[in-house]
Amino acid sequence: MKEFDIKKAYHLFYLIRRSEEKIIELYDTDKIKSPVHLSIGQEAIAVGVSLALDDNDIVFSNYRGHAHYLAREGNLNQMWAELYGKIDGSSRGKAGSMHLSDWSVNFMTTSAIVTSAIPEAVGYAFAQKYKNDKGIVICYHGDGAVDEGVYWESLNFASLHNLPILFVCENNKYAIYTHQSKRMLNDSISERANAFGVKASKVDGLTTKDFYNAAYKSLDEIKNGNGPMLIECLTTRWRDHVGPGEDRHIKFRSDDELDNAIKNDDLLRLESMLSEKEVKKINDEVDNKINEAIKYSEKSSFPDTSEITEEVYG
Amino acid sequence: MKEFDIKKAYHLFYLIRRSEEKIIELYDTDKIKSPVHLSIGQEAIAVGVSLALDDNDIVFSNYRGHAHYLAREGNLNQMWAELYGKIDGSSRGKAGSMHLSDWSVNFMTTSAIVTSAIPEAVGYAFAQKYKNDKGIVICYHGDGAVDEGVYWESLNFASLHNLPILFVCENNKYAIYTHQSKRMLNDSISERANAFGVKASKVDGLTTKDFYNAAYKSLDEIKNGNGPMLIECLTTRWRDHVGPGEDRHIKFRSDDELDNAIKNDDLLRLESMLSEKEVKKINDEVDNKINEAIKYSEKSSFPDTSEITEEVYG
Amino acid sequence: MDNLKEINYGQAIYEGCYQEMENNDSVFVYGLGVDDQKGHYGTSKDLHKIFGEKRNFDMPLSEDAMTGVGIGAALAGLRPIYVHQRMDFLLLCMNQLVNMAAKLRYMSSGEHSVPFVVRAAIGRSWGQGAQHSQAFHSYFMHVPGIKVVAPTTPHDAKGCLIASIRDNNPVVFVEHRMLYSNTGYVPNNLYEVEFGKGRVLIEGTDITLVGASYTVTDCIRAAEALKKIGISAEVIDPVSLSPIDYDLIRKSANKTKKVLVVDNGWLTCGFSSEIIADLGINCSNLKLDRMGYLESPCPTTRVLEDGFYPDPEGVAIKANIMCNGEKNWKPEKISREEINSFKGPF
Amino acid sequence: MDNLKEINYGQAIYEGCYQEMENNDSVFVYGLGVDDQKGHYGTSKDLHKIFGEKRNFDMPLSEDAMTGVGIGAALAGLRPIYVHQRMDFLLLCMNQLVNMAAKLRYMSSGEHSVPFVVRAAIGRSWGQGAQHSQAFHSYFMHVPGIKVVAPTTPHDAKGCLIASIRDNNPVVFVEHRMLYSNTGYVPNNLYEVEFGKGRVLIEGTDITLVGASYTVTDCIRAAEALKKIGISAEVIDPVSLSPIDYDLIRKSANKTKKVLVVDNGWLTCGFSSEIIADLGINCSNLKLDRMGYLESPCPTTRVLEDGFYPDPEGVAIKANIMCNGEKNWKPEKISREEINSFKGPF
Ligand SMILES: Cc1ncc(C[n+]2csc(CCOP(=O)(O)OP(=O)(O)O)c2C)c(N)n1
Ligand SMILES: Cc1ncc(C[n+]2csc(CCOP(=O)(O)OP(=O)(O)O)c2C)c(N)n1
Ligand SMILES: [Mg+2]
Ligand SMILES: [Mg+2]
Repeated sequence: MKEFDIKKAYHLFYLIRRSEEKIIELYDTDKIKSPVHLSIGQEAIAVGVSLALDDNDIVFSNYRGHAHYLAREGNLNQMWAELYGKIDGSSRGKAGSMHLSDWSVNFMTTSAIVTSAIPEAVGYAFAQKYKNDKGIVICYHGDGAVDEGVYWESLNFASLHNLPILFVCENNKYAIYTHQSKRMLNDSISERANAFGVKASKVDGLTTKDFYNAAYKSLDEIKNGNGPMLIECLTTRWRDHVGPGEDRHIKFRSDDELDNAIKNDDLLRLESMLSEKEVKKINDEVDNKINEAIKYSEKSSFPDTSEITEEVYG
Repeated sequence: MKEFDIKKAYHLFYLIRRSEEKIIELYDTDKIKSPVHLSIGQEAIAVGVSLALDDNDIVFSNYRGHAHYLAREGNLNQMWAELYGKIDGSSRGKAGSMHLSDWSVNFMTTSAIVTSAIPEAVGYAFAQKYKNDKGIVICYHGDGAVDEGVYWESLNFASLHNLPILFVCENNKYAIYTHQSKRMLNDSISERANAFGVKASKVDGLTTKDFYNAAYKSLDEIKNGNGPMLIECLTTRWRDHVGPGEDRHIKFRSDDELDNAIKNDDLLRLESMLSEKEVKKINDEVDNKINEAIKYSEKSSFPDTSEITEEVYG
Repeated sequence: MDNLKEINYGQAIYEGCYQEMENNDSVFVYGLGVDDQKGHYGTSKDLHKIFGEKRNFDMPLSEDAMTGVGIGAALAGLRPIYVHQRMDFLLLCMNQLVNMAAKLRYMSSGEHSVPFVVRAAIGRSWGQGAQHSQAFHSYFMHVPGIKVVAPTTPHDAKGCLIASIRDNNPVVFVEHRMLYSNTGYVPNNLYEVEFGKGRVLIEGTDITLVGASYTVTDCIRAAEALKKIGISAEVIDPVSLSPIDYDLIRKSANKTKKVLVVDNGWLTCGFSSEIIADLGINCSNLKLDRMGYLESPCPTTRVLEDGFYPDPEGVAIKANIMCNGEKNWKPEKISREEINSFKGPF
Repeated sequence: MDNLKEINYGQAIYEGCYQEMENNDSVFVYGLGVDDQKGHYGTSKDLHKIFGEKRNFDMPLSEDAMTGVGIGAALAGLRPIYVHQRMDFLLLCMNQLVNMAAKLRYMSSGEHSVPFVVRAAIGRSWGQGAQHSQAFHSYFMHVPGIKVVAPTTPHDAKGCLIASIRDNNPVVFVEHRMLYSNTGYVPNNLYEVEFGKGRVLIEGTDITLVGASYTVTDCIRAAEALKKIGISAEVIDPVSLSPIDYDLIRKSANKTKKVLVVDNGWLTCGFSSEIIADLGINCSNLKLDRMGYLESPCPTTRVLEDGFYPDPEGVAIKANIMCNGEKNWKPEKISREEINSFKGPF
């Protein structure tokens, strides 16, 4: 098992955190005229999982995908330009925050219809096996996604065909403002997956390293042909479901719940494991990169309306 | 627990068996110009379950619904006239074999799209609870039905709301010619249901009485507010998936599999528990009723084409 | 005027729903987030506090099964209202709506009925992108056994909702996000807006503009711009899309001899095809044309999104061409405050 | 003629599929029962024995996920063909087809493509009833990003299937059960039938009949009956429904000045609306009309089923009325052997 790289983990974590914070900072200017679903509070999962991946592994995500993309070392300039709706965005502004995709880092696709990209991830894994290709498919999704029947159809097919896919359930306990207990009788996502033939484990360590370890172990099993796996990662969303704001005023969860999570911020833990100098170097580098990306996006042009009907068919 | 009524069981069993055999006999005449999905071999489930029901319990079924309807003491004349596509059919010929329904015996609806009436059954159970009504909903379905995601959405909602519903899975091991093992990694229907909060048990006694006992026990639990239950009933389809024929020539299952089931015919077992006289009386009565029903159907008229566009809206 | 008050479209839906729930215990509301603090744009806000959690409740993300649950409850005599945050999600429910809800009455030869209201918000604005921007009213118009309404005024929103709840058939109730803030006078009492009757919102003699849901407002604004250059446009709001008031549209067409249909959706096999086909068959010597979404998925970035949807200027320009053949005229920029002021973030 | 042989529609689909699988390892076939003894009317029979189980396989009853699986495999560069026993089942796949398959290329601004063929059999005959009788080609015509073909001849069936497999977009391939036994001459080689091109099957001068899938054969038979009373009907088979060859239909319409569209589906917001709307907009002084399913679900009993679907006599009668205003003429009974001889039991 390759060792957990604290520096890299901190770098990626800080990159995601700062990017999201920049979005919050800028959102009021209306430069990003589209919904954003921030990952603040949930970064440890994306970072931990991504550090365990090989280059040829393939990622499927959802509308809450910034962390997954950045942890995969996606192109920051293109991501920002995409948020700005500019032609230098990864999809020339056609995608926006909810539909990031970038072939160059095997970041496949993200859907805004909950659970909808999950069978695609399974299909991609099917193709990997069909073609005898090495990469494993990583499929990120929320706890809400498992409510949908197509989730279980997907797991069923994945286990039936013993496909190389790792499901990563980011269980932040809520679908928008609806707690898991209002959506399923028992807290039984992993149990359900096991019954569907997908070996599942619950990871509630909450640290990047815990997620790294869990992902690494699962990926290893999958590489050895031991079929699809699921890790259910407990986490907490710090901000509102959508948009830059907070959501305490909505009172769907207790302040304690949130405060505890914030107190446990793994970014601080990682930071504490590095020297001040190391931290400063990384922070400066990241801050710079983000500022560059914003400049880049500001400078880029909007697409011409003639592009509306382009790229409909291939 | 009310005692298992052997005579009644035999009566209903024989009624179903003979009705299906009559369909086979007549099918070549093309009087029934529509698909029929026979229940021969699976009668014990419908009979056992129905004997355990109260009058105000409500049944949802599927295209393989003759047994469920007849075991519920549905109107034989109307069923036959419906098969004949005549105006005295339960739905004036608009439904045919695949869509039997009859309010008068709480036989609600049958869908030809696999799993599609299952959420309806759950919704009906929801309404029973909403209205504080007593009847429990019985939802018959095949082993193929559980492949569909909507099945798990339905179970999830049923357990979340603790609804008064009994799922009866008629596991004949095949969806058309596809064995369960080609559709799910492990034989785990009951395990899956349990994980979804629906208490499940597997009933492989194969006798009418076993199914009766299982249903009775489950219904009792449900009556006591212990939520939705599932009984998975192992069984064997003797004839082809659809139509009057046999299916040995298709060679999707071994002859032994089928022969063993036929050897174990519970109709003979029930018969052996009655006196010759009793049997003869029942047989004559049933044979008569069926002949009457066929005559009734022959005499009934076809609907006028003006009816095509009637009853679209209420 | 004692009996009237000025409220907006969202409030009108709330009021219709509230009053009918008070009136009939069988009516209940469910859908993702209906009982949260926002209460689907206020339309279901706090109904659970008033009528109990049984009658206004949240659900798992299970659109397919929950449609069946509504149908099943309707079979049992209840009158469920299922609220969808986006019409795009109805694509998950097509089997239940088309294969079940629309058929159960017919297959039982009238024994069953399915009094089931499916409310679906259509998106637009604030970078909704390809999957949160679609309108599928034509899918339901296509299928016998299901009704479709798409009111545009608060008055019709309330009256159509009440009529939908009381109707013994499944009804898809289309509500556009940009209409929620529309205000208008609404009667205080319970009343029904009859299905199958359209409205002439503006009378005119030169051209007929027919919209659907939000595009009706585009037509009204276009008509105002056209008036300034002496073109008298008649604006029709069909209100009910299935059944649809063909007669009203034909009558207007026969008068103006020119019809421009502006759909809030794609053209091919859509609402616009239907209206124009009917006119092509039943009237003669008409000049006909249509507008709607461009032939692509909806792009996210605002500059493209603005071009993707029809707008009042575009409607006015096309109408003017149809009337005068004049290609160079452009109206002044027509502001649409409900779009400009909408800042999401959702 | 060495290069041709006479085979039926089902065999033509099989041949196109077989040859393209031989030609390209990325092509695979899946669907309920595709590898059983019947092999979907023979069209996929034993392909797993020839190409391995990996390339022709059965599946759980999970239409929704399995559509996503096909899309995902297509994203990875494979060319899946998903076979549906009934088009009615596509209602379970609408979210994946419309929200995902049709959008992925666009949302990625051309980075992704989805070369995915969805074959769907349309039912009719033998008491299929309300849920096994529907045709939803208009649903897919409505949505940009997805193509639709509905060949009627064996020649076009093979060529369209090959073109569909090679196309880089999702294609819905519509095949009517009553066409499988249709025979015709088919080239032995691999060839593509170009999308967006229709065919004039019979030339005529008095009226244009446009069908869709199986109703093209109704139009041909009606044209033969009409010929006997001196009416020269032109019959058009659009073959490809999206893109559609508007030009060909307009040209014919401008010649005959009368167009009757006969759809294999409901009228409202359907294929017939679209064709007629296009003609209403782009041509003038035409007499236009349409036929299709009656406005109800499909009844099961044969006497009603026969009345529910359009038939050649009905087409001929309506065409004659359009040409001569003559309401009392009826053609001799036109036999449709493929329907009469079909005895299910499925
Ligand atoms: C099919 C569907 N239903 C509903 C929605 C509206 N919606 C968007 S995100 C969301 C919550 C999803 O929760 P979860 O899967 O836990 O992800 P999270 O947002 O917590 O990361 C909902 C209900 C949707 N986009 N798609
Ligand atoms: C959604 C859907 N998919 C496929 C079919 C075709 N089909 C009809 S019956 C059937 C098999 C169902 O098997 P099961 O649920 O085990 O019931 P059984 O016929 O064995 O009683 C299939 C695949 C269908 N009718 N509906
Ligand atoms: Mg969540
Ligand atoms: Mg079975």
